[in-house]
Amino acid sequence: MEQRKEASEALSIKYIADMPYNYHTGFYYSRFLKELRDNKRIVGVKCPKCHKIYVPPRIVCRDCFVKMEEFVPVSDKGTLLAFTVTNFLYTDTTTGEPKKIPFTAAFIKLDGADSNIVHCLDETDEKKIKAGMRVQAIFSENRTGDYFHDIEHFSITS
Amino acid sequence: MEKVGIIGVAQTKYQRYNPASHAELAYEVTSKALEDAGLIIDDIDNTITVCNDFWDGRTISSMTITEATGSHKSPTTNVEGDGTYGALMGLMRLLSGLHEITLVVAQSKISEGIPSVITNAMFDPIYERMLGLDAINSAALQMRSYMSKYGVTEQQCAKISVKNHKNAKANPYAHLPLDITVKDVLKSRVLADPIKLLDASPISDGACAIIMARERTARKKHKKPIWIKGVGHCADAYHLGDRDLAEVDALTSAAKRAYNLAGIRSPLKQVHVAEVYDAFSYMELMWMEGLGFCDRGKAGAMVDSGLTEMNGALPVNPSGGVLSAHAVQVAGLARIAEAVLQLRGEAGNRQVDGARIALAHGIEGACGQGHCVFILGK
Amino acid sequence: MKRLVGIVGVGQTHHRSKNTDCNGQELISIAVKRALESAELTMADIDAIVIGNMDHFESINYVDMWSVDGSGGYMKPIMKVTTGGTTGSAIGHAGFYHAASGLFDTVLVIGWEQNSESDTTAAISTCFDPITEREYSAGAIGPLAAHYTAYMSKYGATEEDAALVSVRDHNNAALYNEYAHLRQTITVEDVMKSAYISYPIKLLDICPRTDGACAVIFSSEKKAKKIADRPAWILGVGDCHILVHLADGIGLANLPSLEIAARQAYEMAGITDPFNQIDVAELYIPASTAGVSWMEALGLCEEGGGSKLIRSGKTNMGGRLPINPSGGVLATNPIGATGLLRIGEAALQVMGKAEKKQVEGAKVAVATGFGGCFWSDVTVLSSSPSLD
Amino acid sequence: MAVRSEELGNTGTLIYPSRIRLPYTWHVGKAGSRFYHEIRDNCKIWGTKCPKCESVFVPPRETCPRCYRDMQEWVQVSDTGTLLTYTVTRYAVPGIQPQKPPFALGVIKLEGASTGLVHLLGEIDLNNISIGLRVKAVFREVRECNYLDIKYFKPIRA
Repeated sequence: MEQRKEASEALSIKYIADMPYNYHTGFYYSRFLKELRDNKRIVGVKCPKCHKIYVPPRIVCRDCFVKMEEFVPVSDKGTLLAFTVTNFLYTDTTTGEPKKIPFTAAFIKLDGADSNIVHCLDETDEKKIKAGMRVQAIFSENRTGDYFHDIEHFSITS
Repeated sequence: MEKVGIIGVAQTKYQRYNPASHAELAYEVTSKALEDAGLIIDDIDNTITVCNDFWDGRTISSMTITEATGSHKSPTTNVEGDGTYGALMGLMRLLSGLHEITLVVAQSKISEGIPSVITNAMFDPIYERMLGLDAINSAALQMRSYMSKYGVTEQQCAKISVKNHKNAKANPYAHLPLDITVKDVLKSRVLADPIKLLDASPISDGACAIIMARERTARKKHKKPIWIKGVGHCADAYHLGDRDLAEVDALTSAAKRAYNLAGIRSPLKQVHVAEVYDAFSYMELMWMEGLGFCDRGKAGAMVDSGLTEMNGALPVNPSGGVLSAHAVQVAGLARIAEAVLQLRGEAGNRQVDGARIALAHGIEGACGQGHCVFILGK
Repeated sequence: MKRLVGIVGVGQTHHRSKNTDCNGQELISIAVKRALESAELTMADIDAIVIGNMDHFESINYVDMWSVDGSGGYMKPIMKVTTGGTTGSAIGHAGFYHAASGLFDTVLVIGWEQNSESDTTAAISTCFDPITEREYSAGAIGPLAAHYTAYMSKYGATEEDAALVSVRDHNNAALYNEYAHLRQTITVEDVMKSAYISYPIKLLDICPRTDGACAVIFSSEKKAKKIADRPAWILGVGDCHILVHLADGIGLANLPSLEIAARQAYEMAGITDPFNQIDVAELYIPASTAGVSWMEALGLCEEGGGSKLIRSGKTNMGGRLPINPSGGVLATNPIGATGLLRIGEAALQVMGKAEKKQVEGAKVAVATGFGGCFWSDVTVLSSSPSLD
Repeated sequence: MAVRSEELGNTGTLIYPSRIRLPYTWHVGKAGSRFYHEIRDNCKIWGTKCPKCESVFVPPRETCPRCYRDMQEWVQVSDTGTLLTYTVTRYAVPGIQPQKPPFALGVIKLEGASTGLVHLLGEIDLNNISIGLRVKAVFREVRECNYLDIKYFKPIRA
């Protein structure tokens, strides 16, 4: 229904835009990444007012708008809230190459945390995955300060 | 125009490689501006963020600072442009009568990306982009055009750098306070002639926030509200070749709008201090002309006369200007914040005595294609 | 002292999956010229311009400046506003505020996107936090799917309910909207048989990506009355960006931002009984599932009542409250224009200029925008300057 | 592949090196396509003329940027012109520059055009360029319908 014959004279210009960014992780993410890298530990930050624990840590409590300074460890185990198996091709924005698929994006609430994180599961058969399952972080042996890599993935434990 | 007052301002110190994240910078100025205004976040009834997806390296980059500015708590929008445009959007929300207190926050971390790559993306992808144009060499085309048409010299441009870096020494927020001479500027490394390193602004990370309110609320909440007297913005043609790069038509038009609203007929006499967007030394000269402080081509002579020095009749960029701290997106809002400090009499060692009317100016796009002018008064 | 603002002109391109024969500026100019024509104005009548899109979809920085050739913005005030999927509605609101401020009389608002110029999925994935989200986030389908899963289990809604929404919108586009991108009639069976993208969302449940532009002209009260016999008055606006982290939206069965934005807009407009006071709605529904679960946030039904409302047929053409006579987002999605199209279509309805799409006697319309991180904008429009 | 975060000086925070690398296909549009075809096939430069202000725009556009009138009249302009301004770029930016610095750029007013054309300057002494210089387009041998089909403009020796 959307095949329009391209007019033969219509030109296009192809280009790969390549923009390097040295993202500054800041004081909160730096603490998070270093704890992962150096201690295989996942830390959040606790609101002094409502006591909610946010993972990954951030400067301000969403609800109370107060600065949070108390870093607290949370569990590396949690509950799978939702997932999506991505199985269509798109460009990996960090390389410009096709993204490695399939992968399962997992939305997880870690035990002890009041906010959710996103990572991946090592299971891509959606029949074997259910929201509510228990999952556990599997840490990489060779950690570099990269959340997506230092936690290799989450595995279903039950 | 109904009266709207600025009742809170805050800036971070500008520096390259500021270790704070976008959100951390934004929170710093948000909380400081609230403190300056004597407000809490719940007093703010709408928020304007100023974020750019290229500079921030993120699509919908306003998400990066939504929580840190508290803008998830009230009606909000994001202006992508110079901070002056964000302030204008905030002003319009108040003038509509639908909101009482607006928070405007701009932040940028220019040192995360490669400015030339990011500004190359300003140019038409089907035409000039392939030429390797960026903010610097396009400005060089403009500087040459301006100097040639009006006989302005590199020395006169260099004087702007000398003046502004010297002024920056009195500004605790400035990135580059420097004691330099005209000779230092002229001898500095050529980037794209006639632009030399010391004609160009630095790469700065930083943030700025302002809080404005409708008249009654402004008076109730603050001892010294600074009133917005006039505002104007305007864009020139896009392709560099469509423009006479030596001319400042869009700025003239924006300024005219702002002056009309403010009732200013003789800018040189009626404006006591100006903070203009000097991304490059020559720009301050061109913008002075566009703002009507002198005739076309006469800014060089005006600078020679010392009139825009701190002790002159119209100090321009007492803060040190953008040449001394260039956090893109933020820089125009910082001009407004500096103008507010001047009018409050709180500008410390950079205070211009007796300033009652101030001008703040921002630019947008390549070679000042777009301009936004604010007139503020006590 | 609040100023009244009315919409006096609407223009849009014929939306397509791939506009190979015009560049972005040319695309914009088509919509702008149609909007001017519809209001019988020329560019000289325009006092200011607002434009919006998503930067990394076309990789153009400072689009406000770049667009001047197509927008007519030469030597005019022009400003860019961008908030992701809500860009279109946000620029609509920005245009409203331009005129409501008293600073400008007649304001041209332009939303556009040439989605075919990039890999849209990749480009949108750059909206996620580069350090903690981007690697495993390919758009909003996952969270939207989780959202409807929660809604189904909480309220007994079904996949067929979502299919009804998809059929309604696709068929409206096919039958009534010559500008729509997808114009094929479909059945519930077609939707149910289409492949799962992310359970329970299927191929025919989701919006396409489109090349297109929309331009809407807003005018101050005095000017609007001169320009149009029957302007579409903006009675209410609301916007809310309540969440920021992608994962925060998980577990919600409703859309809090829509509820808050609707409350703001309704309060301003004086709407107390939305279902009975509103005659037609143009809703930003990114997936048909949202067309079931978000009705209650707009106050169109009681909590959990989305299925019942959809099944009743009352939101179909000819029903009490037709939703998306244009076919909506499921049929046409040029992202930076999508939200503005909702406002533009809603305006055409209350102006009585919606032609084949016209809901007879429509006096009050609501338009919504959705995007960012589960953010919402709401606009209420009417053929009369007030609801009293 | 894992990203290795680096320390940001002695701030205790990390830098996360990444990039946005994406493919784009820009539609050239009606006027631009004809412009490029004429250059590719005939080495001729064309513009469009506004019926109102009578300006000739190069590159050509469908709508006059000043008067917002449709422009249907096509006008061939000369491949020679005058230099309005110029600069020599002396710094390197990876990825975006068409040649190794130093390289010269200028705005050229072609005879018959009302606008300037920004382009590269070649076969030129980088230390001896001046405004008003007469220049002529040099076309690339193999032309592929993009802006660099004009290789550069070179000085016309008197």
